Order: sequence, then C-alpha cells, then structure tokens
Amino acid sequence: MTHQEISEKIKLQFPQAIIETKFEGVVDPYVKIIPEQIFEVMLFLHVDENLKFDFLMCLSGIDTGKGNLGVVYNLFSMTHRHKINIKVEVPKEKPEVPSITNVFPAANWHEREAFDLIGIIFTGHPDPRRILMPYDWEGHPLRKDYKTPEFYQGMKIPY
Amino acid sequence: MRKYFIDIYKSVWSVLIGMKITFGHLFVPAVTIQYPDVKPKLPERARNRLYVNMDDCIGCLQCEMACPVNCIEIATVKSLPTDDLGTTSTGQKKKLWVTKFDIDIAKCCFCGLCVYPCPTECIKMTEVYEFSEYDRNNFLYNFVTLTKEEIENVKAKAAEYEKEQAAKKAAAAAQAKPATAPTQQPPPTAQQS
Amino acid sequence: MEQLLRNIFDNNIFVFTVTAILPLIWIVPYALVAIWLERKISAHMQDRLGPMRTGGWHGWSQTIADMLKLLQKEDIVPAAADKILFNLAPYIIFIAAYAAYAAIPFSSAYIGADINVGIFYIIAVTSLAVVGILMGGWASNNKWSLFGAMRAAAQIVSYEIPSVLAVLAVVMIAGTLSLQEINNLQTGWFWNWYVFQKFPFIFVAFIIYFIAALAEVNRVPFDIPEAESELVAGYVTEYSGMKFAMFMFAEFVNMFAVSAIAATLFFGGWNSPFGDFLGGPIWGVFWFLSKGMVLVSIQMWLRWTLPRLRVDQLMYVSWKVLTPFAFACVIAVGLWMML
Amino acid sequence: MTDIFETSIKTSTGKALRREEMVINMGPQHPSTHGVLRLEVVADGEIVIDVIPHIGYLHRCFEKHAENMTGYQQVVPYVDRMDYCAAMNMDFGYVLAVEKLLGIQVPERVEYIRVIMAELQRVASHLIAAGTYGLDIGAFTPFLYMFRERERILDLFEMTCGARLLYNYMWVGGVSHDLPPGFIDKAKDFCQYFKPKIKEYNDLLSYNEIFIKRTANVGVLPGDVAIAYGCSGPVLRGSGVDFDLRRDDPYSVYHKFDWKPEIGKGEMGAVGDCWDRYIVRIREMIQSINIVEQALNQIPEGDVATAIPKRIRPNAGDVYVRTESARGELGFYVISDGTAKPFRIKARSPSFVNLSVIPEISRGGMIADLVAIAGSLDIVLGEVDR
Repeated sequence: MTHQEISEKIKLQFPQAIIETKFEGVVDPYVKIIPEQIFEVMLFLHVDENLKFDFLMCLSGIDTGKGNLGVVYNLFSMTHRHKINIKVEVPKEKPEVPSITNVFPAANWHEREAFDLIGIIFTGHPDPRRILMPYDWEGHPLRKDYKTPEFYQGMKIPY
Repeated sequence: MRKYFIDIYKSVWSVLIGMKITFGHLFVPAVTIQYPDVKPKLPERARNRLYVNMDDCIGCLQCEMACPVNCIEIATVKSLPTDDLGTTSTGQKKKLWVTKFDIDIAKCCFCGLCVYPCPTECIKMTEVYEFSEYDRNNFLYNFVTLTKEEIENVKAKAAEYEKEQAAKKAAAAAQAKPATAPTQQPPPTAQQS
Repeated sequence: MEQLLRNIFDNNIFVFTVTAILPLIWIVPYALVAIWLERKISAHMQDRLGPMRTGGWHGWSQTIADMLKLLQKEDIVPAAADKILFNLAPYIIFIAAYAAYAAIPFSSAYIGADINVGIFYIIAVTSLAVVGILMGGWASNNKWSLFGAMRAAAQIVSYEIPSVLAVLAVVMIAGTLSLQEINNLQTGWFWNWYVFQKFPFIFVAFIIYFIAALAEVNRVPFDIPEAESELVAGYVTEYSGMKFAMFMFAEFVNMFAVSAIAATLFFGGWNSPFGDFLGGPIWGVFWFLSKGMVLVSIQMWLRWTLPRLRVDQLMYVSWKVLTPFAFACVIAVGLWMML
Repeated sequence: MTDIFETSIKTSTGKALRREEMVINMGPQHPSTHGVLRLEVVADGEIVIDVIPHIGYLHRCFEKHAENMTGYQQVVPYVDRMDYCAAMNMDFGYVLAVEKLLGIQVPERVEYIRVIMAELQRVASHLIAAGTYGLDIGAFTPFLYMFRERERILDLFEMTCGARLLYNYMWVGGVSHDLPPGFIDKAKDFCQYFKPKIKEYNDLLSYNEIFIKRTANVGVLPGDVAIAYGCSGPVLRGSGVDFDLRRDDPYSVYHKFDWKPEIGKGEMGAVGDCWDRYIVRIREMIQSINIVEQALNQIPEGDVATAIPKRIRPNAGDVYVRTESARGELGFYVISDGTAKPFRIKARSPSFVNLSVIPEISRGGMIADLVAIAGSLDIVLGEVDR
C-alpha cells in the first residue's frame, strides 16, 4: 500500500487526527498527527488487517529547534511490506505524548531514550526511568538549548 | 529410555570428535607471533602515528578543520611582504608563519581524515605504531620548527606591520572621508586559533 | 621406607615428619610444571605459542615467576568478610588435598602410611575440601562466591557416590582396601591391570571414576563452581595473592591425587607395564608418576575441548547416568565373581 | 491482601523482593556481559525470577557529538566506534543515509567494494559472536580458532584502508581508497581457506552434545514476540522469521547476488532458542562468503572517487535508512537543516533493540541460562549505549 492510501485510511478512521501529510518533494514521506490520538492511531495501524504494521523500526525524539519537541515513528509491516512515517509535535512547555509501549513493546526502550535525551514525557509508560544517562542526571542533553553542567556529583564535566 | 541411551552415545561421541580436533591442533604450527621479537609487516596504507613535514606546511588549517576530535591545534602569523618563507616541495609559495602545530596524539583517533584535505601532502600517517609514554604530556607532539625567539620575533613584526597598515588605512580613510569618523577598526591581532 | 628410616634415626616423631614431607618433594615441582604444561597444552591446542619469554626454552620458568608475583601481591581481605574463616579456607582445602597423599603408594617401597583401609581413608579425607570451599565462599560475603560454594558443595557431594561405587567395583575384585595390596595384586604384564579385568565392567568403572573425579576437582566440563563466565571466579572471587595461589595449588594437587588413585586402582600403580622389565622400587616411582601425569594431561586435554554443563545437567549426569551405571558395574562384577 | 513473604528490599523498578529472592548484579564488570552491561537479576537460588537491564555505562553521546561536528564526513569515525566489531557495516548504513539525503548515486565499483567489505565484516563479526558465545558456554578453544580466521579478514581490511578495527573507509559518495593491487586474489584465497573451517567449528562446538544441551530450548523467543519487540538480524531469523533487509528491502547491489537468508528451524529444540540464533550466524557466514565470491567475480573497473562531494550540504529534510548490519537492522534517522552540520542523527542500533527482549526470554531460566541468552543475542555495548 502506498503512503497516500495509508494516510487515507487513517483519515477515514480518525478524521481530526491528521495535521499534515507530505508525500512529494521530500526524501521520506510522512504523516503528522495530533499527539493526543497517537495511541489510537498506532493501535489502528497495528490491528487493521490491511495495514498490519507490526514492526516499529525506529522511534526518535527530536528537538525541532523552534520551541517544539517531536517524535518520529517509523513503522513497517512484515506481512504487507509497506512503511509509514508518523510524526507528532508537542510544545516544549508541556512535552507529553501518550506512550505506545502497549502496542509495540519495542517502543519501551526507545521511549525511555527519547525521554532521557530529549525530555519528552510519555504518559502511561510502564517504566519511565532514564536509560542512557545516569539516573540522577539533570536535564536532557539532546535539546538544542541544553547547557552542559559544570559538575556532576562533584566531578568536573568538561575535562 | 531409547533417548537416554542415544543421548549418552551422542555425548560420548561428540566429546571424542572434539578431542580429536584439539589433539590434531597440537601439531599445527602456531599462527601467532612472538611480538617484540618478530614484528608483523605492515601494509603500505597502514595508518599509525601522524607526522607533519613542516617544510611543506602552508598553515591552511584544513587538517585542523577536518579533525573530528580536535586533536590538531595550529596557529599562524601573517608574514611581511618582504619576508621570504620559501616554497613547498609542490612549488606553492608559503605565506604564513606557522607558530604552533600541536597534535595531541593521545586524542587522535587515527581516522586519517586530516591527511586527505592537505594541499601539500605534508601531514601523513606513518608506520610507527609503538609510541607509548610514561607521561601523558609527552603525547602532545610539537611539530613547529621555529624557535621561541623566532616566534616572538615574527609575532612582534606582524603586529607592528598590522598596526602600520591599520594606521595607513585610517589615514587613507580619514583623507577620503574626513566627515565620517572611522567606526570600527579591525583589532591588531594576526593570530588565529 | 618407614622401617628403613626408623632403623637409621630411631625417633618416631622425626620419622613421621620426614615421611609426611616426602610427597612435597614431588608435589611442589609437579604443580609448577603442571601449571606451565596446562598453559602450553592449551596454547598449542589453540594454535598459539603460550608463554615463551620467561626463562629461555618455551618460557619454562613462567610459573615460578607467577609464584613470586603472587607472593608479593597484597593480601586483600574484604572488609565485610568473616576474617577467620576467610583466612582459614585455603589451608583447609590444601590440607584436604595433601592429606590424601599420605596413603598413596608412590612405589613398592614408599607409602606414607600403609593403612589397611587406604582407599577409604583417601575418599574420606578428600571430601574435606568441600568444607574449605564452603568456608571460603561463605566468608567472602559475596553473592557470587556463595553461589560458587553452594554449587561446589552440591557437586562434590553428589559425585562422591558414583566415584565410590566405581572404586567399590575394584575393591570387590581385589578383596582389600589397602592400596599397596591392590598394587601387589596387579603385578606382571599390563593385562594384569584391573582396567582390563572383567572386561568391560571395570573399564566402565574407570570411565565413571574419571568423570566423577573431574567433577570433584572442578575441572571442565564440570567447573561450574568457578565458571568464569557465570560466577566470575566462584568461591575464589575475593581471594588474592598467596591465598589465591593456595587455591590454585590445591586444585592441581587434587588433580594429581585423583589421577594417582585412578592409576593405582586401574592401571597397576607403580607396576611396570612389561612384567619385570624396568621394575623395582625406583622405577616404580617413575611408572607411577608417569601414569598419573598421563591422566592429568587427559584432564587438561578435556578442559580445552569441552564447554561446561549447567548445574542441573551436572546433577542429571551424576544421579541419572553415572550412578546407575556404577551400580550396574558393581552388580555385574559381583555376579561375575560368583560364577 | 499483603504478601507476608514480601520484604522491604526493592529492585530498581520498585518491585519488592520476596523473602527467598535475592538481587544479584551481573555486571557492569562481568566476563559474560560482553562489555559494561549491568543486569540486575532477581534470583531465587539459581532460578532467575526477573532481569532488569541497566545500560548506559558506555554512553559516549554519539548523537550529541554528531550534532557538533564540522560536517557529515566527520561523523564517520564516530559511527565506526558504535559497533566496533562491525565498523564497516556501521559506515555503510550511515553513508547510505547521507547519500539518500543528498540524492547522489555512487559508481558501480564503489557499491561492489562496499558490499565486499560489509560482507567480510559480517563474517568477522559473526566469528566474534560465535567465538565469544562458545566462551560464555565454557569452551575456550573455538574462540581462538575463530579469532584466527578473523585476523585474516582484518589483514584484508588493513591492506585496503590501513586500519584493522575502526576503518573510516566508507565515505559519503565513495570509499577512501580503491582496492589495493592483489586484493581480489587474496580475498578469493581467503574464501577458499575459510569454507572448510566451518566444519571444524561445527564439530568442535555447534554439534557438541554439551553445547546443544546448554543452548537448545533455552531462551526461546517466538517469532511474533521477536517482531513485536523489534528484534532484527540473526535474532529475528533465529526465531524462524524469514526476513533479511538485504533481500526484502534491498539496498546497494545486493539484488545482483544469488543467496538466501538463513533461518532457525528448531533442529535441536524449539524454534527461536539460543542454538538456533547461534547456528544462524554460523550459516550466515557461508552465505556471506558466497556473496563475497560473487562480488569479487563481478566487480567492474572504474574510479571510486568521482561522486565524493567537496562540501556536504544536503537540503533540509529527514530520512530514515536501514541496512542489515551484522547484528540486525541498523537504522539512521538523519535530519538536515540545510547546513553543513547534521541537525539530528538518531541511530537505531540493532543491539539496543535486541537487548530489550532479554527480560522477556530469561525469566524462569537459571543464571547459567541467562549467560547463554545474553551471549546468543550478540550485543555490542558500544552500539547499545552509543
């Protein structure tokens, strides 16, 4: 199934969910979705017989640099061999995205990583701890406005 | 019951096969070498310690830019028009005094990215791979050929020249447009880092 | 030997001391050579060179250098350890290994103590090692050490049974528990050795004994008490310096002890394989030691070939394979003797 | 109802321990975790009740570094260091992503060289995986035999680009050096030399009964669970899922070769056990050698440097490119804002995702099984933590 058809299907099911779609003029086509409905959309993509997206290739948190944080989901279907990229964007002040761990167990660690490095809070995540940085680290290093702290537990950081 | 005996038979048999293989290898010559006594022959392209031929360096900073770990530090001073710095082996005229060319080989990741952009092919990776040191400071390799006095000398000269030029420029500007005051003068530093 | 010394010196305590120390003349150089040999065998089996630098020819003095290194090392006792037990454990293990040598006949003229329950004594006294291992593992106050100790205890206790049963098969045909006596019964050409008697039952008993012995000295494939990829180093995790060396030393001493028992029970001990050819007490020592060393080498060979078993599989092998087969051997030998 | 056997000791996920349970820290310094992985094991005696992996001890801020480089090319040495056992495969994925973003086509010869290098690297990486797996199970000797062969592959690499482990060989738009003279003959010699060695590994390790007993029916990962957890590479194929990016989402010139992915069939136990994952790697080595041989025979002449751009400034946009690394699906999500610096690079490293399945499949086994499972997933901590 092409990206357009997949996007049409999502639109049919969730008329208000899609903010923006882009298929032409970009390297990877994508569908932008409102963050509140991401869980339902993912569940639909996962269970629908014709879509059957069962493989979460990648989940990346991004800092757009314009005051927004984003999450990009790259999905793949093992049975139908088609792909779709889903994006959501949330404001930096309230970076809350529903967790999709219950749909894709693979998202568990990816979401922890996005929380750790970008600071997106995934609501409903079963194990919302940091994953790569120390558990008592402050701040989210991959944000564009991140300042490296001087000290971590009395150790000088920029060596 | 049958499986029990088959398992025992298989275990014993596979142990014997394994023992046969290891025993056979007792008489196979070793593939390792006794390192400091016998040394491996390195291929032509081996990438090891960096070396800079300062006679050819024109101070273009390409290698410094290319380095992903910032282990190269170069500082240059502009030469006077009257100075003759000689030419490189490729026939390019040198225009800058290289007053600092430090490579922190402890930081170096031996990627070789500094070698390719060099226009005069003066920085290269040599075959020397044994350069352990007792003191970390010894890893800071200093390639500059100029002595301290010479560096001070060229710096002072360059600063003086710069000042002269600036004064000249200011004078020229003042002459051309006496109404407007010179707004911003370039600071009299010739040192880049 | 004892009689000879008594005739010369006429002092019981002195004589006992000398006979007790005599095996050390063999054990210490043996352990040094065996550790070097293990390294060389492993190296050559793996297409490597092994130690080559220390002391000229093929690094022969590597173990001596290691000994000296270990002697100089700091003796670390963990702060949370039970210090008395922690310090005592390596000696207990060594004593257990060494005490077995008291009843091992090195030659027709020399045996530490020719007691008439020799083999029984050896089996009893080598089991003491498990006490030392438990002490070491428990006193280290480290979970990995404890795991190692628990595994070792379970393993050694359960492998006693097949090994004792295998020994029992030999004892049945010999009709005596005295090792010197058993040796005397195997005099003559090599077909007189017990391993070729009542074929194949005693041979199977030998295999069972050898496998069980491997488990008792914690060698691969039964080295789960110190499995380095699982338990770091098992019960020796917290030991360093000379105490660690004691564990190592005890392991190699034990390896030879079990091989010596196997040689005595199954391969004629100090008997020459060729009747009277190269017989006698002096050559006896040679034959005995070389038989022991061959078996030690086989242990090393196995070690560098096989992966290790899991703890439940280890128990399976002991209780469900070796023990029934050992019983079968004992019964078969008994029936054969009744005929 | 309160559980009277509960104690006040809690695991790091906040679950209270029961009285008979204890927490053991396997790692960060442990021989079988293949690096600085810490597994917090809740154990009841030898039985594993729960495993909580703690990663990040080798976190070197790859993504942060990448954003602070002077250009896209400078990221390549860092990509090398992610999976130091399969650096060529890592480079391959990254340069493909940047090339797609740039929209450039590399010469045919470069594609072939890249495939040859990637496949040789896959063999080298699987040799480490299988060798250290033997080591985990307790067999020392196969490990050194496998390293012996790996050294010869590294010799080939050293001869090509001068480095033995971290190559920085594949560049955006090309490769750093053309193949050296005599490489093709040497590589063919290696292929001939390598094929019989597989039998030796099989005799010594794969079909050794003790090894089978240790690995068969241990850590069974069913195919659907593997897909749900996003597992890829030999871990996914070991679970019987016939999926290989080289065939199913082809990139480079893989469609020109005749080969097939190996999948686990459950020969010694259930499909998807440790033995299946192990044997898939062993068999994949043969397939890789096949590909290398075909590529060596087909490789065209040409210039390798024609497509290398002087300044890499992709248009603003993002791309997700995935390749089959030695450990599975290696994805690079690259965002460009039109400048010479990468705006954001996210590496979807296969080991990271494969490792997340470990609590799922190791519950109820023994400590020794946990070692076997961790080894069979073949994680490289440099890549897990990035």
